[in-house]
Amino acid sequence: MKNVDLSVNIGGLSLKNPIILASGTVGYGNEIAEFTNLNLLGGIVTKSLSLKPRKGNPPQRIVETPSGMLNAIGLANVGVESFIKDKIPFLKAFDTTLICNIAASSVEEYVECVDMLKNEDVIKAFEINVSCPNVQEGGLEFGNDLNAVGRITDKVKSSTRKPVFIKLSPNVSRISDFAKVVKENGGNAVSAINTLVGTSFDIYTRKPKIKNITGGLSGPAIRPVALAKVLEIKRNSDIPIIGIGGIMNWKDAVEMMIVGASAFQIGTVNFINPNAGVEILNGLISYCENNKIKNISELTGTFQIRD
Amino acid sequence: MKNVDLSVNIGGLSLKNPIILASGTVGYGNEIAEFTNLNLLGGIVTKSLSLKPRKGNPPQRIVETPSGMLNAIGLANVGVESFIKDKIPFLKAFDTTLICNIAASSVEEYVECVDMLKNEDVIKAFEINVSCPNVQEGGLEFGNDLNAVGRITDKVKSSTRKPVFIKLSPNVSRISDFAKVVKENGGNAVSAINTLVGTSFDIYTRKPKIKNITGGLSGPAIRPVALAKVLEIKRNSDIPIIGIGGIMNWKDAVEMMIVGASAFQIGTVNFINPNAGVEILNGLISYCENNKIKNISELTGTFQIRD
Amino acid sequence: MYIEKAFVESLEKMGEDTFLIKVFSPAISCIVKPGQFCNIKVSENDYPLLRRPFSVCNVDGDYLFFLFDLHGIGTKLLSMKKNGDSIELLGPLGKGFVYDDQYDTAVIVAGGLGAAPFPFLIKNMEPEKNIITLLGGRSKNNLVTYGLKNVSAATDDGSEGFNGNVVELLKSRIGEISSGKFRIFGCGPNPMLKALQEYCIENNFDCQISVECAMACGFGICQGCPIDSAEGVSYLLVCKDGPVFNASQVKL
Amino acid sequence: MYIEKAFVESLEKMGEDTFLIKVFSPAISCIVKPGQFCNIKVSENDYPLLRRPFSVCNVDGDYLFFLFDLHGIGTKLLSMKKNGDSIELLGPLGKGFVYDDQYDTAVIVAGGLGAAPFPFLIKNMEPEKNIITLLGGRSKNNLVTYGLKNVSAATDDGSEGFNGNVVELLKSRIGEISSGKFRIFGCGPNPMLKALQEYCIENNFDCQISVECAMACGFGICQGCPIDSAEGVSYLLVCKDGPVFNASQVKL
Ligand SMILES: Cc1cc2nc3c(=O)[nH]c(=O)nc-3n(C[C@H](O)[C@H](O)[C@H](O)COP(=O)(O)OP(=O)(O)OC[C@H]3O[C@@H](n4cnc5c(N)ncnc54)[C@H](O)[C@@H]3O)c2cc1C
Ligand SMILES: Cc1cc2nc3c(=O)[nH]c(=O)nc-3n(C[C@H](O)[C@H](O)[C@H](O)COP(=O)(O)OP(=O)(O)OC[C@H]3O[C@@H](n4cnc5c(N)ncnc54)[C@H](O)[C@@H]3O)c2cc1C
Ligand SMILES: Cc1cc2nc3c(=O)[nH]c(=O)nc-3n(C[C@H](O)[C@H](O)[C@H](O)COP(=O)(O)O)c2cc1C
Ligand SMILES: Cc1cc2nc3c(=O)[nH]c(=O)nc-3n(C[C@H](O)[C@H](O)[C@H](O)COP(=O)(O)O)c2cc1C
Ligand code: FES
Ligand code: FES
Repeated sequence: MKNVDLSVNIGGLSLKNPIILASGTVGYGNEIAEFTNLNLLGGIVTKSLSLKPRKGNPPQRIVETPSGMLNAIGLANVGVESFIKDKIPFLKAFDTTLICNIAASSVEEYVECVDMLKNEDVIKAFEINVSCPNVQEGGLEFGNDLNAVGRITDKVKSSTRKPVFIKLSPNVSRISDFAKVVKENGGNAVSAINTLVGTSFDIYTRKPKIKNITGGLSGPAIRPVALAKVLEIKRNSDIPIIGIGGIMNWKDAVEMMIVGASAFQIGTVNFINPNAGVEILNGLISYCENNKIKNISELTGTFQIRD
Repeated sequence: MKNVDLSVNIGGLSLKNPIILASGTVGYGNEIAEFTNLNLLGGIVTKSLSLKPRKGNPPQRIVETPSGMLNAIGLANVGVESFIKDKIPFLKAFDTTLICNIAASSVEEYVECVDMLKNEDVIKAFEINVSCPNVQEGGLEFGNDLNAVGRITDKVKSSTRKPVFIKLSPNVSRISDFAKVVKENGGNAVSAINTLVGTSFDIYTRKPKIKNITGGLSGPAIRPVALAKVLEIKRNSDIPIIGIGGIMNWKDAVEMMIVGASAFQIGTVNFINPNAGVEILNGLISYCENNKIKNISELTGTFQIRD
Repeated sequence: MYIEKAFVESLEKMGEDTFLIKVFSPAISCIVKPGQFCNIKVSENDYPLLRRPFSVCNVDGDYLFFLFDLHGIGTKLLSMKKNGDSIELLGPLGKGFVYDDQYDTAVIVAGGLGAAPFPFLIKNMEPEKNIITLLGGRSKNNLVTYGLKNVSAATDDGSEGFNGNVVELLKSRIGEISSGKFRIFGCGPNPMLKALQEYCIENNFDCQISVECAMACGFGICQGCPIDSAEGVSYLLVCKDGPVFNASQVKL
Repeated sequence: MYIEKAFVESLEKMGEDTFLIKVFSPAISCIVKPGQFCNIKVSENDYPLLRRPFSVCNVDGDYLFFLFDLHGIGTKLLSMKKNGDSIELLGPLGKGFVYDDQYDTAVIVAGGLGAAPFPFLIKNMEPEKNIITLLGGRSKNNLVTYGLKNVSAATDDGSEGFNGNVVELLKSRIGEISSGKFRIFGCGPNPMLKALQEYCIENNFDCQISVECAMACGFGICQGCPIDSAEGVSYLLVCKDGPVFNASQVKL
């Protein structure tokens, strides 16, 4: 590790390295801690929290697709209160940066959640989920509406001094327009991307394989789309980007940084290899050493394109 | 074959079965005819034709991705004139339905192309490509603009009595809004979907693997997205749909029909198995026989959902 | 819990579409308990994407056994393994059977490959327990008796044993069984488990069932495997709270 | 052109990362010509998605040989084939070498696995032709001489033969070679082919080169494999118009 500085800064948030575990793919950290050393990772994002606990969608919630999976968990979570009481103590024990992801169905509710959480020292930043494809209210309605995203960014920013990241939906024509609105309204970074809307049906029963009918597509299948969205944002805005989508190994992570990400999140891969974060860490170190990269942040957005 | 009626009708166009070879994935039919019996298939769509011949994009034009591929061919084609002179004679020899796909950079150019082609008897319908992600002019600019799609539909419809299908882009928030506009302007059906915008970079040179920087993602990776888009159109409009995206075998084809497609196109699979169309045909016949389906058109949109 | 690369020691065909795979897995084999499962990576690349869950069927020293049926791509790849190939296990996962309390007769009710977790359970039971295995299948050829004890068969087509399903067989034998203290252990397809559950709840029989459902992670981080708890307020997770539940604990 | 399921007869390791696979392919083997290739499906499922193009390296009766280097996922899977497994060939594809006209000496210039198409070419040449093979590699261990004739090596690190690249070796030997009528056949990485092409065009040497590029279909329907024609107005397709071109015909 000696010669490589892996630390990154995303809109005011410093991380010891750019590897972050994505929302909804690590629960609240306790189970995955059995398989990996969370202390080695840059950060961890909580499952989306809502004001009240949510039971989530009825089963079946997931189905495998070619090089991907669909999920419609429906934001099952313990709610803000129980999170503070039951989950934070465990998370405090780790030497990694905690980012709190929040989902809500109105601007006021986002603010209320942030208000309840902002005094918890262990929470270093907020990631605002305006892009969950699997719930009725909120979710994609916000994610597809420039004004709503602007308003949410503005209100949340006014209510906390911690960095605020807005997690964007890829299910739009021009994601960079949303990044710009986030920037204009004071957001510190964007997380891109959330899942793509997809579905799958049983050809004998003719029923959707997922009870919710549609779900969110994640995994390597969406990596080319995620890379294109991050690149589009990078070429049209100077807001910092946390790249997400289909990262399976250190090579994918490097690619994500090259197209514009200051840090990145890994999601689906945790289900298959809960130690992936640490393996990516080791891969990044070797890559940097072999390519004489002193600070990993030098990589961000260094794509070679003649515009 | 005895007991199953495979014929379908899509907005006035009758096909002997719902299997159509997709634009850009069969050239003009001659090469693939060495591997498969085109006479058995429902239809074939030409590579997108433009008024003048197009050289297409410089190499590298394609790259494999997890369960998918990116292409940026850039609408390389012989142009309308040479198509009429050199390609139609060969295509006339086949007992399958010819659909002519047209790409252009202005409304006038679409109309001009159609004017030149509409008197060719062998052409039974037009598919208007408003969704190519790989060219500067036209392409996605149109595909993302409701007014443009409406105008193009209207003008093309006014200039020919043959059925007109509009090929829609998936790179939008609500594809069903586009389907509605097509319907309102007299379009006979929509083809959905074209490719998703994606990219991929080399982590050592930091250059895009595809010279055009971004390309269109196709293949099984996008099937869940294609199914969701077709379902969305079906639930919001009654315009007939030609389903496209990631179909590899007869099961995928049945799934596509269940979510709403009256017919379907196969693209990328032709590169891997140029006889896929015929194999799908045989699979559909068995499926219908085993499930007591007399007319395959009964399948269309029979998803079992409690709304 | 470990992620363990396990070398294939043997792969045996046990029926038309049924295979028994034996792998060297010293870390997991020494801590696994009957009814637990492993989430298995069947290929060395990223396809298929997800692991596949399989009950630990048996343990012999450092070796684990899995009994599986051909289903789709994952089990196909598993069935093509050769000696010396490796698979990657994540486990042991979930809560297994509770089987060491006070009852005299263990009644195993297995539908098809629902028999998978029982050889290991049987092996671990105190020798003084009486074991009766009721094994159901569509037909004679679907009955795999590997590692089972004192088996009575039920087939839908009557080609072997009792003509009917395995829960009906249980009912027909319940007189004899209920003369002593007994516990029922069930595993199989959902409709069978549902019938078993109903019957046991009605009659207040002591019954544990092992259920299956689609899973991504297998250890509680994806929330992909909910099952209704009997009270109905919240979901339980099949992978973490199960796969073995008291029959009265869940809604199927 | 056929789609042919071909059973693996043997797989031999020829170097650190180099393999020679022999498959039973009676339909393709009897019509293929030197310099043509097959597009190979390396797995029985949809992953990896695309076929992989490989030059036909040799033909022996009903058997085809392919010589390949480990590169990524496709060649990895190919290298894991066991006897009796099958792969699916699509071929023969493309235009091969023109080699039956009037010249006395065939000069084969191969860079690394660029040697792959030449054993079959050599086998098919009229016996009266004189053959000189110049084979380049990074180091001694990268030289695979299977099926070649009259080989002189060039290595970048000087560990065997000429110290330098294979085009330099050609230049150093050209006096001897150009004393008669000769034709150069080149295959290898693009930079090497470019150097070879330049040299041959400058000196007006008769030269055919076999080029590689990313392909999807391999037979002309995807337009994925363009190469600039020397005149520059239009593209040629590597899969259909090539992979063998006259050195003066294309821009590299
Ligand atoms: C706790 C548990 C224990 C199991 N033990 C055994 C066992 O011992 N022997 C055995 O043969 N099978 C067992 N199964 C079922 C086994 O996991 C599936 O048969 C297997 O995943 C099918 O994979 P596939 O790729 O062949 O099928 P595909 O249909 O291609 O799989 C597609 C997806 O669906 C999932 N899936 C398909 N069928 C099932 C199913 N019945 N249950 C859960 N997920 C499914 C797969 O995991 C995969 O994600 C068990 C399942 C669970 C949850
Ligand atoms: C006409 C022709 C003949 C060839 N003959 C041989 C041969 O005889 N022996 C041999 O070892 N190799 C040969 N190659 C190169 C061979 O096709 C690639 O090494 C192989 O496709 C790599 O696949 P992979 O999955 O291992 O690599 P990956 O990097 O995982 O492949 C990813 C994608 O890139 C493509 N690709 C990667 N490298 C190349 C390449 N060098 N050329 C073309 N496509 C590439 C693959 O086909 C695939 O679509 C030939 C290529 C062509 C075009
Ligand atoms: C099972 C599952 C649950 C998820 N839950 C959430 C969530 O609660 N909030 C959120 O913002 N994103 C959620 N996501 C999206 C991921 O954080 C991530 O954006 C997406 O999966 C793409 O990354 P990947 O391809 O690495 O998985 C979820 C994803 C999965 C697969
Ligand atoms: C190499 C390639 C070239 C294509 N060219 C065209 C085209 O010229 N016009 C068009 O409308 N669609 C074109 N398409 C899109 C396909 O017709 C189809 O919509 C898309 O590939 C999704 O289907 P698939 O997943 O079955 O390939 C092309 C696709 C590929 C892969
Ligand atoms: S399978 Fe992931 S929580 Fe149970
Ligand atoms: S590889 Fe498809 S046209 Fe050449």
